[in-house]
Amino acid sequence: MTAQVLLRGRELTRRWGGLVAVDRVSLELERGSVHAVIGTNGAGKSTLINLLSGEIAPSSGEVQLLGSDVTHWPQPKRARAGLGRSYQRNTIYPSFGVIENCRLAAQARRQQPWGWWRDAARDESTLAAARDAAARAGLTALLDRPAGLLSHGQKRQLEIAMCLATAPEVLLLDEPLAGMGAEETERMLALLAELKHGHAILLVEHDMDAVFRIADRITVMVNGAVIASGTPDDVRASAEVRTAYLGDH
Amino acid sequence: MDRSKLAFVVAVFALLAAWPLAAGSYGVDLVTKIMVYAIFALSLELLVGTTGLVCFGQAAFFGIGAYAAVLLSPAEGASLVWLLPACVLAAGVYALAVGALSLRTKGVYFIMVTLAFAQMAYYVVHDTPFGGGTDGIYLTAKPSLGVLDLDRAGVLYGFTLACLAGTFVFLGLLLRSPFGRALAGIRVNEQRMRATGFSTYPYKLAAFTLSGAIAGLAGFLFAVKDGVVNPELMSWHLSGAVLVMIILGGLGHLRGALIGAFAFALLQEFFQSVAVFGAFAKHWHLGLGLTIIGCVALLPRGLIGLPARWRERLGGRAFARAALPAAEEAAR
Amino acid sequence: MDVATFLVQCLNALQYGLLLFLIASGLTLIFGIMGVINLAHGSFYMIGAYMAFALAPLVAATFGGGFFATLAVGTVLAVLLGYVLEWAFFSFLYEREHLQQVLMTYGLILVFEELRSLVVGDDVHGVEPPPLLSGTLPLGELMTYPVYRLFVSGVCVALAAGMWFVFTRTRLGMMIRAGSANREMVQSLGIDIKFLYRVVFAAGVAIAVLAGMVAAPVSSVYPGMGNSVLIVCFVVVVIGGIGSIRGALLAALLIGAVDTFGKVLLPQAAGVLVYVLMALILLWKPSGLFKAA
Amino acid sequence: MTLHRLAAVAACLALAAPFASAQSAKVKVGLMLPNSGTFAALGTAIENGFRLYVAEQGGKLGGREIEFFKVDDESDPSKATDNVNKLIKRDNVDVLVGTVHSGVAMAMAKVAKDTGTLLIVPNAGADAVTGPMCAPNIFRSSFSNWQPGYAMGEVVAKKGHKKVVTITWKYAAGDESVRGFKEAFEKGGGQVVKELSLPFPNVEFQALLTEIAASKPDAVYTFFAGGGAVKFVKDYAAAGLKNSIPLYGAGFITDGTLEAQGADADGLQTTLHYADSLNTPRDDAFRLSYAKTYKLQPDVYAVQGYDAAQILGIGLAAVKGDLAKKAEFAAAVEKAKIDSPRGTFVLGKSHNPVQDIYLRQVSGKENKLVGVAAKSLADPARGCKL
Repeated sequence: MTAQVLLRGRELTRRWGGLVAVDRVSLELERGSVHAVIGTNGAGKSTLINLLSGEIAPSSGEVQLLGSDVTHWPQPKRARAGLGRSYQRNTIYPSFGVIENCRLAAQARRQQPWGWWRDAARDESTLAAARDAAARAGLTALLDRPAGLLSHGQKRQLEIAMCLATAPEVLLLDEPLAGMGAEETERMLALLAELKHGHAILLVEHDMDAVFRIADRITVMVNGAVIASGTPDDVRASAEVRTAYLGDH
Repeated sequence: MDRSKLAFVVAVFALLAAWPLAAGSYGVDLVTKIMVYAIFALSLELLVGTTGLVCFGQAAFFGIGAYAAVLLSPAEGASLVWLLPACVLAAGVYALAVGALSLRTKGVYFIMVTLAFAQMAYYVVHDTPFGGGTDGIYLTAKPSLGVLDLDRAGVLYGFTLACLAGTFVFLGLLLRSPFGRALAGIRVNEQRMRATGFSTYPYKLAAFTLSGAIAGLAGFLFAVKDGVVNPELMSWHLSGAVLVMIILGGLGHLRGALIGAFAFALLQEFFQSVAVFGAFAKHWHLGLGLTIIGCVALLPRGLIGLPARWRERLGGRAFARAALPAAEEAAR
Repeated sequence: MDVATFLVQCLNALQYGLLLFLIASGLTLIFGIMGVINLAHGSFYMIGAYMAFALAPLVAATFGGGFFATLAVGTVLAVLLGYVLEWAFFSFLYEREHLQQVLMTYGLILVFEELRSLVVGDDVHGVEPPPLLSGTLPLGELMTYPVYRLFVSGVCVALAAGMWFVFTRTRLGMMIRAGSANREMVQSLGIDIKFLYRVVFAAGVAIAVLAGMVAAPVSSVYPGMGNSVLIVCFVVVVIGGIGSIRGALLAALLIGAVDTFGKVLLPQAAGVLVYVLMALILLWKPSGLFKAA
Repeated sequence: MTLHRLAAVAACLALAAPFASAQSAKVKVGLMLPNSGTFAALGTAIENGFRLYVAEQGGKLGGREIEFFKVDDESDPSKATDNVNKLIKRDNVDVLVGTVHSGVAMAMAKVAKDTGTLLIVPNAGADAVTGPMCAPNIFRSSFSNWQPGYAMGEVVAKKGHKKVVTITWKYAAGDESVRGFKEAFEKGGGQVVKELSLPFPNVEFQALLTEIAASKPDAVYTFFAGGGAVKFVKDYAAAGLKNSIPLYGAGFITDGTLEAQGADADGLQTTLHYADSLNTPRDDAFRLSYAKTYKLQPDVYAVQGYDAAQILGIGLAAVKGDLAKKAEFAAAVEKAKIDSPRGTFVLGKSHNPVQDIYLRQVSGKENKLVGVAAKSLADPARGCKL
């Protein structure tokens, strides 16, 4: 069985004035695999995610989602087509409950702005998706807790759950492990491993141990450009990576 | 809405319904005015408190509703059936146009663009013969519908109360609907909403238009109540005053707009009262200003945060913890 | 309009624009760096004008007088006022929403206006320009141009140059620029941001008060004078780009021109032109002509 | 913040209280005048004038004591109806006196017409108040904007000026004043070559002064008041136009503003229904009395307030204190000669003063009398159906 490519970036470039933040990066995300992007601070990883998700427009290059050219689609349209992302900093809605955070995300797929008399909190179709997403992220016990009161790790889980609630095909995860303790990291890795089935995942992460444990493919970026890409073993073996990145210490 | 909030709202409306039985004609007049301002404040609350769009030109929609009521009325008086919708529509259409353009900007720039459009409307009625100039124009005959003759103070009071209740219930339902939840999400984090798949612009535009239309309703009632309109109805002073009302009452709650409108009007009455301040009453702005400053310093969440604050004082940490999300939100 | 008239109108536009800049620059400073929407800015202008009127006899009695002595005393008082106000009314507001600051400054407007009424009364007053500057220059066949107006423009230019110097050439300016760009970073560098804010606020107030004092002989002194300049100052700041000094300068000159020529060429629409200009510029450049300094 | 509760309770009490009290023997006079904002000083002068006359009559008019109720109208027309209602419905006043701002006065006239409450306008010159809005129960003790303008039009035409430029704020009072001027001036053979205006309350005159210089008229007619009047006169002089193009204006340009205008106003000729040096026994007595009571020199606003009280006094005396007899009240006032410090005047059919309009010239910070510009000038009261 050949793997199905869900998201493809081709020769993506983004310049800020004279500075090239992302330099002709191409990559493919396949269903059922985790593709990690690593690199030093300022290597252009977050910009890459922003280009793929449509938050910023590329200076040149092309993005394909599920076979269609989405380069000129605005972000919300890409999201509705099955592209989910999480943020490096928590972007949950702190005053809402966990379930409402997820429900609102689920609502994005079933927007019915005209039914102004209907109570959103009793809207079963979105609630079911929300409960399901929360359950998969391991938050079932905390459904009614205001998101602002969650622990840091739980907030990161909620980020993922909100992402899942939109029923995406592709997940772009920006440092989901940032700031987590060992135990929380383990839980998150288990979650990612489970999510791999049926989704294509792009993982930007600093925790090298985690990346090498879970990633199927790794792309290494330095100064906006890709210097190596391949299986974890390939990357580990790559001389360039060693000198440019891993070998630093 | 939990039970205590519901009880509060029901009590307020019951009191308002009973008020004409107790009050004289001035009292009825005063509360009619305050209720009109409350509807106006609710319209802005939908933008500022719910959607996070700070509009500094809300008076334009209010004024357009009022001017439409006067300009569209034939000399022998109009029927409510078409005049009221026409006024609301006029304000809504202007809001749609203003919103479509101004929502391209953000933050302080949005505040200023809405102000600019309001000033434009102000100068159109102020400087052109169309608007009757500085001294304004009179509404010769008030609209009616069968027994619903708005020329009678009692009827107008009842009608305004019904409009206020209708607006409140409508917004209450709207805010818990999927549309309202999306607006709330946009206020907290618009970027996240876009990443989730919401095209936020149409949502904001819809909220802006709706808000303008409701302000137009308030303006219509104001014109009918006073029987005269003038450009000051569109001045930035009024836009500022209504903003003060909702902040004073407490942002993020429909009840806050209600409380704020009453508090602001009653504070003015209080400081202007010769009975209390004697000759110093002519300097009533001083008292009002100091009270507003005091409220900012001591009541960051507005008057609506008052009970929670008392509970914190009395109950200590347990309540403080429950109040955390609100605080966190306030700090955003 | 013949060429001579046109040139005189250009001079009028320039002079009005510079005056607007003088008033608005303090606002853009406070606005851009501290993020405070200061509705009371017009009140500070009003306070300045009344200082020029009310302080003059006091200063004359204590220091032997003179317009410039009054300016100096007024500016010192203004710095103190700004410093105290920041400490008393704003220092605890930075953590809160911007709208709270709006409410606070709205309250201050009411208070200042009533205090003015209580202390100085409600009458209109004129302020004489200093004898040194009270002459006029001939302009065309009929008109003359008051030297004092040139002086006002001179003050504006000097202030603009001074602000440019402070911003780009001094350590304080560097800290201020950094502070407006990134609050946390500045704090992590060990700069006392609270003190910085206090200084900026005091400077903003002092500039507004100075503008009021300098403008008083031209504008005369009357109740409600602060409110009438407030909105147009906001327009200047927003068109120019919040926090940008050179943006404010350009915007002020632009508004001076639109207002001056609007009154002459399109009197029916003179009131609305400035706002049309602002709306157009913001629709073209949604964050003003220049990003912050 | 118990203060709020307190405020709310107090406000409620304040609302409820008046309804309890029965009709007292005193005549309740509601003063709706500006206490704050640009016109605050004018409001004070009017109130002083009014109270002075009442005090001179021993606190009684028509045999009844006078009780005052006050509301600050803020010169804000959008609050006008509410403020009038405060006096009419809360304080149950018998008579309304107010105000300075024309737009506010229009709203007051509307309420007075609807409710039948007696209204005496002590300043606002809006033509409509004694035009389309005229009513048996509405009186004016001051002037209509048309009057000083018309009188000045005759004066300027007689002086032989042919080409005149007018300049004013783009608002009702300015438009009406200029219209009056133009009517008389063009009747007298002159021509208004340019009508300049700027948005109210903009005070940046320089561009328009340049326009005036460029069109080189024989004279300039202007209508400004308050801070704008001060600035306009100073700017006009500073621009050097004072020496080359004579400036004429409706009297408000130099009333209550001379102190601030200083020497720049010297020689300025204006028309108004009052002047500083009438030197009649009536005026001297009034000025002395006013100066003694308030330690201030009276101005035209004080006279208007004073005469408003006179009108009320005449009417009350005629109906023997019974204000229900509205027709008799009006009839008596219409017949009466009002012995005003400005000179005797009567009220015309539309209840606007038929009065001499004086030509005055500024000299030594006073509006010195030059002569009578228009004898017994009556407002045309266009649109009045009385």
